Amino acid sequence: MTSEIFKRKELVFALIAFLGLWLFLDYSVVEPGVQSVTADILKWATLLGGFMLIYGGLEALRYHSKVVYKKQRNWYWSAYFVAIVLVYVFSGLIQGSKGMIPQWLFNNMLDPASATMYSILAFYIISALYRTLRLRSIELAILSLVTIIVVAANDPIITIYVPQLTAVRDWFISVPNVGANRGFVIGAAIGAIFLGVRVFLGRERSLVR
Amino acid sequence: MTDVLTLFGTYIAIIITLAVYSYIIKETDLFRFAEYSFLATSIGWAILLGLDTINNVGISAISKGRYDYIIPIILGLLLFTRFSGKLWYLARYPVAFILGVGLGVFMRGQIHAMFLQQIAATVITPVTVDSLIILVGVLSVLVFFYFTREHKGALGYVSTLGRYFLMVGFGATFGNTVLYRINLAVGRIIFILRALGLLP
Amino acid sequence: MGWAKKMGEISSKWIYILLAILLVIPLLVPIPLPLTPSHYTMEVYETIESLKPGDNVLFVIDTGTSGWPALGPGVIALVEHLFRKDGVKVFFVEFESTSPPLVDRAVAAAPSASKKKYGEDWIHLGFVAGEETGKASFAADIRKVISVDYKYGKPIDEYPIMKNVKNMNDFKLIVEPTNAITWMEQAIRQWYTPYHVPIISIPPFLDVPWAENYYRAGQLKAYLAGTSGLAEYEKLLGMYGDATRGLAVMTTTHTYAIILFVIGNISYFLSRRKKEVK
Amino acid sequence: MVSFAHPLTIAILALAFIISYYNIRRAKIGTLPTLRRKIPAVDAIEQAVGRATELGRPIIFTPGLSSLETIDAPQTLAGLSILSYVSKLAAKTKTPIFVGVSKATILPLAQEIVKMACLEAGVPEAVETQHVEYLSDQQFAYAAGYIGIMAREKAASNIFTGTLWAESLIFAEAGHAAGCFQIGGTAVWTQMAFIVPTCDFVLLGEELMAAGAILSNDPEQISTIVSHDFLRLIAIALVLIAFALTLLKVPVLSYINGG
Repeated sequence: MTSEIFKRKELVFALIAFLGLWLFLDYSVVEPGVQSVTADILKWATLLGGFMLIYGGLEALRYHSKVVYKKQRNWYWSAYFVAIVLVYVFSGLIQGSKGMIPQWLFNNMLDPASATMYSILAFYIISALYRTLRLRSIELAILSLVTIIVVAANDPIITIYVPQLTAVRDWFISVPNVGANRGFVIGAAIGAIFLGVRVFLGRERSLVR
Repeated sequence: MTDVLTLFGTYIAIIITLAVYSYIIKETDLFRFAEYSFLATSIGWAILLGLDTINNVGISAISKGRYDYIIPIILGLLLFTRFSGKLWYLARYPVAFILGVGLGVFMRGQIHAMFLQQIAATVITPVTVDSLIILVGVLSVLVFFYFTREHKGALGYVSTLGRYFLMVGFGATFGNTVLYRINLAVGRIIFILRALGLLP
Repeated sequence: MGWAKKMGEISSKWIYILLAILLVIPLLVPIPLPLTPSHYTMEVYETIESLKPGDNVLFVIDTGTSGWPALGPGVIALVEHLFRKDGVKVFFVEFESTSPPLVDRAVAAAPSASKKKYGEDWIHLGFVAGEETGKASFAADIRKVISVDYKYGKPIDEYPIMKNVKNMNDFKLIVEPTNAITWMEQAIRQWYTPYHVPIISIPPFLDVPWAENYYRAGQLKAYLAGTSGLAEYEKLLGMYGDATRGLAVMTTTHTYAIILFVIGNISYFLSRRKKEVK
Repeated sequence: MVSFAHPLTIAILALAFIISYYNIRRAKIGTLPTLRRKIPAVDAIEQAVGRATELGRPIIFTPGLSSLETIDAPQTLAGLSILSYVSKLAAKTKTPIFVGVSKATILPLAQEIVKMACLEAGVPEAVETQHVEYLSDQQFAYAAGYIGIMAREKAASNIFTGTLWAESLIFAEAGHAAGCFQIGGTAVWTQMAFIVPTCDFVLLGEELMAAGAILSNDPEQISTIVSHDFLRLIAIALVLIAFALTLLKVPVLSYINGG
């Protein structure tokens, strides 16, 4: 019977609400007793963050192992994936996360792949700038012209001959942009506040599977 | 032995760098090699970090006599019930703990730093033309995202003004993204040229 | 009259090939460029310059390996400048998962690091999980989330530098280079707003418009902006780093972008006028 | 310097609870105001589906990179509400759809939504023409998979609404080059800069969540948008009050900075 109680989502939302409000109120109630309990709660959450990293990894391992087992599309790449993960984890367990093999994998596979991944966007953004920044409407004219002013101001050769350009760029970024960005940040904060409130009230059912 | 390994490693790094760039021409098996290497090593590294965290934060506390830290370890192990058919709902509790604490920390920060401080910062003295433009920008963007009333008449003008302010913000971001993406590419090309000995 | 339309539709292949060339040439044939430090760069420089012996600086590398190619030179310059200040103690810590190994990379590239003694002048505390919760937890009580240092795995209290350093109030300055504005916002929410410790940062250049907002609001004390910002800082320190080396590439690639923009719009207006005429 | 930071922070949270509860109750008894501000992209969805039907080519859709168990949940939820609406429209004319999903956790949800939408449209067999596929958790593998489908299936319309990060530039650029009728939507500021010039219609920031609420006409989601508007009015008032106080030389910022 007790398993029925633990199944109910209300208990889960009660735990979320209690912890959320405790952390929220701790922020303003400067009580040593409260502070040290909070420091422990925060530490437990950080510790669970470690479990979350492992769970995410195992979830990926399970998915790719299933792909290999069922010989689905690209199963050999999934086999390669599983092999590398296992080599990385077991060599890490034996030699420690800074051992020779884990360091080798980090420096020669993880670092080059992740460091290069975003740089391919340099090509996409140049062709997007060429193909799509057209003065088709007032809005696109504003967006395109501000973009080109920033690009020109970031171009050292142009700023030699037109030094005021950096001042024009800095004005656009520090005045109208700050106005727009601040309005957006305040709006986003409003969205975040009500997301938290709905979760605490147990209305955000989709957040807990 | 080790310098053969490091040499081999450098070549693998160059191959992966070029494999990622091959994505631009066409998505080939070369890119898949880089993609799956990236996916696998980032997962492997995350698992090791997770284990280190549990050891440094959890186990070390218990070894120092804090036996109450066995509770979060058990709570963490409950996460793996998601893999079991029967007890899957128990995994909700560690997720709830992280979510509850995360939301509490996130929301107090959002209200104080991102709501109150950003509002107060909109009107810093001395009041200049620029700070008035910022004020008009903030107000018009807030009105732009207002949904309960039809944007007609005066409200329509303010909302359109808000949209134009947003366009300036997007232009500033687009221009600076060109700078950032190109710099990321430069950093990788410097790596390749240096590995090939063409740069000091 | 089809050339107007064709001008606006050059195939991506040629655009990419020309871009690739313009990316590599200036690296092999360095073009010296004049640099005048902007006020953004000077504010970061003076903030570090004003540090006194005994001041503790928290250095949070949140660039990740994905941001390192662009932000790495700036991180190295800031580490070098901090190591030039006698008596200033530097504490490295990371909240982004791929960043821990970058500390050794930055310290190895900083010439003045040889003058500094690990465990007395600087220490590498390592990775803290939990992102924003980790940052709040670290600020409340360092020893709750860090028990051993990252470099040697020894308990942190064995290092003299850790004496009477308990929580965020013991830090004079936070330096947080990052490859996403979300990491900087977490630092503002969990460190600046509650503890009032000033933050200087190197934001990813695409988030400079965001950083400017927090800088104008006083939530961010100072930040380095763009390639020129990093190159200016290297010049202030008399270093010839990768930022200065890469500055020349900004000339070729950005001029190329402006030419493409002009061509694209000329083609658009000509073909649009042709449509009206028909 | 006394600080009103903490009492104000608690006051705003308490206010948010009251507003949220008030609007949820109004939603139950049906006295909730409707979201009358027009969102052009919402009306454009019908145009996007119509174009695909006319050309006899499929629609391609993605609810973004994120899942429902993160702070980005509202964007993913809005993306899935828009999927349900698009799926219903397409089912009526049996226009094929290809849905690309990045997180395995929302795959079953997306499949369920498509099935329900076809049933509600009264054309249950249309489910065969609507394919939901899990692409990859990794950002760029997901992008490669998505534009791969777009090219292979010669999509006529491309709708990508939800949490989007750097990969949105690849969607937008590929779709624009392929001549797709594009509707993009996200609340991630840096990506809005890319969808505005490359898409025919856009959902910017809060517009995405409002569109999700309108299309789902789920009173719960609409009450959320109405609650946001309450606090938005209060924010506007606070800005004006702060401005007035500053003119009277009151150091507003230091009161908020908490000493």
